[in-house]
Amino acid sequence: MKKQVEEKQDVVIRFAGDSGDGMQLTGMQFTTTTATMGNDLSTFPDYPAEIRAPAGSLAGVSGFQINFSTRDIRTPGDAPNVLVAMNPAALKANIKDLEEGGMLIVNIDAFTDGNLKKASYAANPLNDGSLNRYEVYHLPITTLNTNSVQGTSLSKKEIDRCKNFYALGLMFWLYERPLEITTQWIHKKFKGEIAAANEMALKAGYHYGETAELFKKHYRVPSAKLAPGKYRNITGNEATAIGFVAASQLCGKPLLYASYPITPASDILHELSRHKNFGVKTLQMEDEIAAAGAALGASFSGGLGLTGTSGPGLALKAETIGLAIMAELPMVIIDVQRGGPSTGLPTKTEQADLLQAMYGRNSESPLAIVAPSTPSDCFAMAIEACRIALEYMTPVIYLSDGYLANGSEPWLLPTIDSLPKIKISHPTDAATFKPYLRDEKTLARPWAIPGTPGLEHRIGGLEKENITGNVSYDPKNHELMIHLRAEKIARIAQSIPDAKVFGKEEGELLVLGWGGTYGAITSAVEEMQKRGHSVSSLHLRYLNPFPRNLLKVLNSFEKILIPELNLGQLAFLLRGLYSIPVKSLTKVQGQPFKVKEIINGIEEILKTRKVETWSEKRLASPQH
Amino acid sequence: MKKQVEEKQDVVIRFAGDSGDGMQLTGMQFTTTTATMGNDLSTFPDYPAEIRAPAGSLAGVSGFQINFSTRDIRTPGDAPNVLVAMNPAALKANIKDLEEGGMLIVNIDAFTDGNLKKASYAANPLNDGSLNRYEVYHLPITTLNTNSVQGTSLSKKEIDRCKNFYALGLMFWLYERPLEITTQWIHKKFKGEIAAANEMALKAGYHYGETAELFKKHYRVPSAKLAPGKYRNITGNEATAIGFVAASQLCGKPLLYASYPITPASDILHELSRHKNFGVKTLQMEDEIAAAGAALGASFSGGLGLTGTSGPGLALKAETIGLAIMAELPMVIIDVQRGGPSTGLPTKTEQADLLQAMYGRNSESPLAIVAPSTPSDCFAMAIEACRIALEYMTPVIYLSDGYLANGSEPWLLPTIDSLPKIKISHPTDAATFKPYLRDEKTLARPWAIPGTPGLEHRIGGLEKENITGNVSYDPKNHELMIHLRAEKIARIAQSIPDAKVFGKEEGELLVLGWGGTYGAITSAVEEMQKRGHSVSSLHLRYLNPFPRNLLKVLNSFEKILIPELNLGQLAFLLRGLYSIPVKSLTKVQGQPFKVKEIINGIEEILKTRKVETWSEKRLASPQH
Amino acid sequence: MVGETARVAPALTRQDFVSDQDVRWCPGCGDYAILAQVQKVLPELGIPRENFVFVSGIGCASRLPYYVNTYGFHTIHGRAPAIATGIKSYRPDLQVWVITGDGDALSIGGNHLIHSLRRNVDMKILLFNNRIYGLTTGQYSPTSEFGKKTKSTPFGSIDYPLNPISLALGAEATFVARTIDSDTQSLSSVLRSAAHHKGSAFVEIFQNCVIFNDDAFKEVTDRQLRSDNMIQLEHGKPLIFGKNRDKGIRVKDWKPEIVTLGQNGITEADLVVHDEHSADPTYAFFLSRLESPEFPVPLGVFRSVEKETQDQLLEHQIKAAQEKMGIGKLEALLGSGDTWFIKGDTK
Amino acid sequence: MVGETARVAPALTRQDFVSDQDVRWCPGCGDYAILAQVQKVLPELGIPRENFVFVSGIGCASRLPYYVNTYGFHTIHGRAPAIATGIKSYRPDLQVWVITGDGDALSIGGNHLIHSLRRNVDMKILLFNNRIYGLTTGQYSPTSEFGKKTKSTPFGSIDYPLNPISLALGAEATFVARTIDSDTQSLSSVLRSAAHHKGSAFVEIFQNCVIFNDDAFKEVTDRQLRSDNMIQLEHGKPLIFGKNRDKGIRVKDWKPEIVTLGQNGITEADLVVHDEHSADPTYAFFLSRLESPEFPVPLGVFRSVEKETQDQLLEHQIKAAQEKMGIGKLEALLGSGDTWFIKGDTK
Ligand SMILES: Cc1ncc(C[n+]2csc(CCOP(=O)(O)OP(=O)(O)O)c2C)c(N)n1
Ligand SMILES: Cc1ncc(C[n+]2csc(CCOP(=O)(O)OP(=O)(O)O)c2C)c(N)n1
Ligand code: SF4
Ligand code: SF4
Ligand SMILES: [Mg+2]
Ligand SMILES: [Mg+2]
Repeated sequence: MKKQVEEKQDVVIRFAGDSGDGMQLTGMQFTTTTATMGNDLSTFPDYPAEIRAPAGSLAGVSGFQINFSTRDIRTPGDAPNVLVAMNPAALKANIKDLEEGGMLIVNIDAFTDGNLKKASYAANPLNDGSLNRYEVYHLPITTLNTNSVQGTSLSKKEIDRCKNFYALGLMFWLYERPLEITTQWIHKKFKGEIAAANEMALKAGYHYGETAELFKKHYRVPSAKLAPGKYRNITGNEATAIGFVAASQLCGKPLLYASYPITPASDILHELSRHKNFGVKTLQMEDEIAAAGAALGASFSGGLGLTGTSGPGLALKAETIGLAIMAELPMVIIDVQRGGPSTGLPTKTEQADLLQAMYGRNSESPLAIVAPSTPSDCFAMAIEACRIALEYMTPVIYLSDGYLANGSEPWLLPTIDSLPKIKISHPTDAATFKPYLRDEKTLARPWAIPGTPGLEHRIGGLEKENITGNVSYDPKNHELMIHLRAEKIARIAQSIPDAKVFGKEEGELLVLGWGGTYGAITSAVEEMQKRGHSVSSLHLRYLNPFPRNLLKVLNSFEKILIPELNLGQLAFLLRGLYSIPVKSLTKVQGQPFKVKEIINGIEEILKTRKVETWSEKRLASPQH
Repeated sequence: MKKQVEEKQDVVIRFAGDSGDGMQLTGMQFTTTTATMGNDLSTFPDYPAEIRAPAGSLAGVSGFQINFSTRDIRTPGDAPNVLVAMNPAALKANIKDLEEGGMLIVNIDAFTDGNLKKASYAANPLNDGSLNRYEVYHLPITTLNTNSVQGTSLSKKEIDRCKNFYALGLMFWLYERPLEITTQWIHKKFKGEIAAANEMALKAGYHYGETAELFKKHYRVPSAKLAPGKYRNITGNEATAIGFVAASQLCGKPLLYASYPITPASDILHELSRHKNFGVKTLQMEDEIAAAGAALGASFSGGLGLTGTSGPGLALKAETIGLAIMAELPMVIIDVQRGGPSTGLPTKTEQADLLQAMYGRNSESPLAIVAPSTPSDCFAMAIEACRIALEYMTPVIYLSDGYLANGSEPWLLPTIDSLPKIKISHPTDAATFKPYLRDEKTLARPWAIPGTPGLEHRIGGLEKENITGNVSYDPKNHELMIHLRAEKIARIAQSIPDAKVFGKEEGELLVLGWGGTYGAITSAVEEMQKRGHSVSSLHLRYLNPFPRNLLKVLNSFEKILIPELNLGQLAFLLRGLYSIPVKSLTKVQGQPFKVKEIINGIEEILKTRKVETWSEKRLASPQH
Repeated sequence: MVGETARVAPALTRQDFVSDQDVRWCPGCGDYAILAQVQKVLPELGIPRENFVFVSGIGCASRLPYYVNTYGFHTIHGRAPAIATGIKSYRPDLQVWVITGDGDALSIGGNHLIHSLRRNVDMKILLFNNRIYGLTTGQYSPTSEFGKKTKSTPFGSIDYPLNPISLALGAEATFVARTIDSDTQSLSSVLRSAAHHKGSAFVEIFQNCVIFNDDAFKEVTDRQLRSDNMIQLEHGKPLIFGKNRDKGIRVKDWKPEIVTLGQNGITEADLVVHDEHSADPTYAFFLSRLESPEFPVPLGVFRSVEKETQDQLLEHQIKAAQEKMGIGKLEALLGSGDTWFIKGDTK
Repeated sequence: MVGETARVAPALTRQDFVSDQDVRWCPGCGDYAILAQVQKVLPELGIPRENFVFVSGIGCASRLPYYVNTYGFHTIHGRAPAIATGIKSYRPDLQVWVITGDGDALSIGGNHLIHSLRRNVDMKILLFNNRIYGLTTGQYSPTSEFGKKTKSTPFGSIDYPLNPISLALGAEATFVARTIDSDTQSLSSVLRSAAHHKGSAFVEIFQNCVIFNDDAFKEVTDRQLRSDNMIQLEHGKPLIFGKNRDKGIRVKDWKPEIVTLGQNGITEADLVVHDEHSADPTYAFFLSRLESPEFPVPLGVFRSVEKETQDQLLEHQIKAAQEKMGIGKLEALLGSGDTWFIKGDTK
């Protein structure tokens, strides 16, 4: 019996289960297949801080959400249309997000008394009517999976581990996706009976959908109208790593990446350490300070020195970054932001390190800051970070976040020719060389590297005499150098593109964002534009210095709304710089913005009269 | 022959010589005697980063300036009236500061060809007419000193080392000061022949002034009209240390000070480690991170945990401070600011760590910041820092600077009764105890300390569940806690005094300052008020949160000028908070403001029309 | 403040040390066994429960304090020894335990570790050595073997590992021991010795990470292999091992040698005799160099010597100062140094 | 990149290594003597001047790079070994020297020190040990003796000192030596050995701080006392010392013993024979425990063994990867993983 097919524009599915249930893997497999089918997509993995919290516990729930579409999309979706819940804890933790009337597929085998208790369910939600608002499918997935894996000598535990493939197979059927990519992957990843069992489970799930009475119809999400070309699906961390390799190739210098593992930045280290054949040197150092030091050492010796971490690690690198500023050496520091303060919510996303990046060092220590806006933009901004560091002889902080790092989207591969060129020169002439004699345009100092005869010189963290670079405690020289360092960073603006407004270039409201909120903001603004409001948006990828046209753009709008996953850090920076009133829309929950939340914020501000001053709680406002 | 006596209101003397010449000691002795004579005074030691750079070199020049007066004074003086130069390098480095027509006493014995060369003098300035604008006294101090030290078996080198006492004796005569205090000190500090020789030199210098033809008159600076009471002369670092001991006594808790030596903060460690009989525990830890950790450990276990450092060390402590914020434990972090960035100018002063103190940690990590304004105010603010930490269960950063730390002034000893009370309570009732159940007024959480039966509990750096303090990754709880932590810091404003305006409470210009610039700002504003301008000043000792009346005061003036020894950090903070236009007056030379420089800044802004926006270079303004 | 054991402790049981938090390690993780033994040993010590403090850094191991119903502080990565130093310095009456991992203690926290050891800060340091970074999902650690392939070393590690025992001895540790998660008897006995040691007690615990480094210690945990691959150290006893207890360690020219008792006239008298109280750490250092596969791995107490502890020294110094100078009076402190009076009507 | 010594070096002299900066140490400081010997040894190595890099932390000692006319980096307190690791990893062709003090290397920088040693990063580490913090004007350091009165310990230090040699050995150092500022011959010979060692070479140099810790090493610098208080280590030679070279070191039950040759039938054959190449570091550790006043202080090379260096291992891994996978092509990297094409007119 051929079942009915319904066409949909976009679908948001969330897979949720125990940390041991393989939900991340399931989600990723669904993503790969969906990507190659030509849908636009966006994903959001969300996993706990524990490796594997007690089976069945709320703390152990791991989720993976994918939004795929026949249209251009920018976020993993606000509310899932479909929730696959592998156990009671997964149901409990996720059901509140499922859209009204959404499809809920539950593995009823996992709804034992023990598991219900672990999930703090007083009564079994499957029977108490609490799920009436959804289209619920009660599936004994564990049993179905066991039945499907036949003729193997695998243990019950091993067989049970295949059940995520069973669920995946079912979802493939439900959304008309082919099995080949995943079957190939299974055989690359697993061997022998395990591989066979996983494949059996996958196919059985698919056929269950096709044959069982339960599902009346399935769905088709036609491919999207994407720009033509070669695509791959990419996460932010992958794109970051590959971007650095690209930068290294573009400037003709091997890269050295020194790091100390920390979630959610570790994958950059993992990815880069696989590319030794690009001459990439990776060092896992004893701590973040050493990692920053090793990167700076590489820079001193003429290399592309990079170091990566998350917020707490950035704090530890502060003193070394200060040295890089004084020594005026190129270096990129990656901060994949996560929830804080302190250890905070280590696997969750946040944008709260902007002010740390700006000011988290002793004294006046300006540096450049860039921030990618989407997973694939990580590639472009990684190259930009290196370009700025090398052209301006300065440390650059690259602010990614957990959402970008782990989220993925299809990426139209750029041609090598389209990538920016990065020119570097090293002085060799002893007669004219002075360590701090600057380039007139960029104010960069010359980068004389060890091994160059006649250019032997000494630098360090003490204040430098202008031009010679000798140690100097002269008051006027100090002041000059303080200004020169600031001016050099300011001049970077010469080399960065103007910020582009999405929508009209003037109007009532500008929604200004940075980093991983791009998708949510743009979708929200697009929606408001459709509804006829005078709303535009601007997304900053360069945070210090800002694009040259920023103030002009800001002045072209009556009101400015700044949504951020912090208590208003960019807003604060803009007020501090321009004394202009801007309004913050903040969310600090370890979760990305939903489009709806931004729409609400926009509606709110459109209703409000323009105000001269908004003071923010984050600054410990003393008015009470 | 009794010489003529001339009365003066105030005199600024600078002693300058080689690092080995004992200029700091000489200056301090002059200060002690002057203080006990009842003059108001202010001192400014300025020494090189090297322990003892090559004898005679410019890098090795050490200076000590004292301003003493019959009036109330607030700064060590802009330009010395008298310069004592012990060698050519000292002359070279200091002569530009001497007032036109000022008195210059030089040790001509040191003006050898070798020394002139080391000081980069092409010709001997004593003969080339370049000193014609001054009242120069050519004294063979080395010879005079040698002649005066008789009948000893000391080596030539040992005898030469007395010559600073010879110069001091002369200055004592010149300004009518008694010798007793210094002779007593000499005998406490030195033994046998050395003591005798130093005393002989001191007296000989004194008698030389009295008898030699050279000096026609000497000067009297009558004692000042100071408030009655018991006084001592005190440096900022001493006052800080004593303030902490006082706080410990006031709250009834021994203090633990954990530190790692760093200029200019080390003296606090030195001073505190002498007070073991107050139960003071000092730990010199392996680094700044460990020092912050040990202080926090002491706080966790129920103590008054303090740690002190300078800017680079503050950067290292950032991660631990973040933990203190999450754990909500009381702790005071002293930052005696110095010139940066990086190692910078380690023995010079600067105010450039304000933004680091505010934002130098990952994520949203608010804490309280206080800053003393004069050496003796360090005492009061040290107590305040502890009070706030203990009452609000929060880390507090105490921002001193090199100028305050080493500078000194007479201090009217407070009575013990006049000191604030610090009340602490520790819960003991297991039935009602919840680790994060807050005080309604302060939002402080209860401080249950180890050793209390039944209150065993666990805290840490992961996000806390409201009330229970259990680990929580719940999105809404996280947001709540982020706001609660911010709100708690904001509420500190309830407990701090309103800021007091110096001068009229409204007018054309408010000069707003913080930290060690107090003296220079107040003197400048007083001068401008005398000249009839509508200028007032306000000095902030609480930087986060600000006093409750700050915005009101700011709004009462047409223009606001903020002099800072940085590129405008307080100005930036105010704009960021209130979106109000303020103007910065910056100086980043490793040197304190001169009164004249602030007067110039005030005159400038009085001429200017009020502007809506001043954008500052420090922010890498992209307008070019 | 009174000494750790001064208050008469109520009779406590294992259950008293179980907190109300769900244990969140992976099923099968060696950490469970260690937790169980800790909870077993604590009530035996005669110390009131409220006088224990457990301090940890970050890592899977460092979650342990949440599960022990004492005062606990789960701090930041690598810094537990420094924070614990502050606690013990301020409150000598508390018994302080530090829980740490091989990354936490030896990588980022190496400096604090060696300095607390050399200062003989009175705390019990349990280093859960699983030779991997567990919590960050499987990078190599300072104790991972050379050439190990992990997420961060897909081509194999090029770092030579640290030997935690050698390092601790090089840092003047007064108590050094090693044990295994799965050997409950060795584990509880070593924990007990550590608890009773006055001073820094450093305990390396081989701990199995089932997820990222399963069976890393197979040669000493596997029932078949273990007796040939380990030596149980016993004070005053010769170094004998083997299924049949017929093998021993002899030393010649500083080099260890495995010999068989009864062969070539070898008797127990030829063997090295274990002396955990040797004042010179050289012997313990020698033991620490016995590494698999060439040699059996020593388990038990390598070294245990007495030395005044940091908190005692600090307290004594304070007492001495108070006796000499008198207990400090604030008024006297304020008025110290040269002071002078200004009268009401000075000109 | 070629090896350190590959380029044919011009004949260099001491003067080539003198920079144009004024030396800013106190008159009489031991640092001058060390600088002089460094400048003497460098030209002998046959390495082009531009291929040397001197890296230091912060402290009086750490000013040395300014005075040596090579590439130099005066970094931040304690971090020189980490920064030097980056330099050597990136540029194996450079010869890297790290200049550090007892505070810089052992206090704040202890962790980086032990990790670069265990990794066998090919650099020469000169630790100027004056047992005090010089630059910050006289606080005690990790090598200051117990009970020492300093600015920060007016009642005497309560920290037991670290033994730098024991610590380095505990951290798997491949080359460990000790020498004195004032003994130019020992100094230059040790520097030379260190320079020739392929791998981490750790050299402790007793250095006199005339201002804050004068004569700290009197027993081994004083012409009268020194021969009775030190042993000059020579590979293959027995441990003999004393003005009359009639005293020696014997070992019994791991414990060293001073004996007199010719007394009680003692001959050279009874003495410990120095073996700097002993694979097991136990012997060198034993030597490190010979401390004054009980024992003469050993000077010279304690240990020198060969082990592949970190930079070599890293380069080999890259070469191997390139041979196996081919030299990386950017286009291939971008297009790795699952890719798909979108045609111009997809629906
Ligand atoms: C400053 C900082 N750097 C890095 C991390 C990330 N991190 C958490 S635990 C850990 C290492 C865990 O390894 P180990 O100490 O061996 O403990 P295990 O998980 O194996 O028990 C790392 C690198 C962190 N939390 N903080
Ligand atoms: C992060 C940081 N902490 C502290 C200091 C201050 N400091 C400079 S040198 C030094 C110690 C110097 O002692 P040592 O390393 O023994 O060198 P020495 O001066 O004795 O040669 C200290 C604590 C600093 N510069 N940076
Ligand atoms: S990851 Fe390893 S060490 Fe961590 S809890 Fe799981 S099994 Fe234990
Ligand atoms: S303080 Fe000591 S170590 Fe520093 S330069 Fe002077 S004598 Fe040398
Ligand atoms: Mg581990
Ligand atoms: Mg030193």
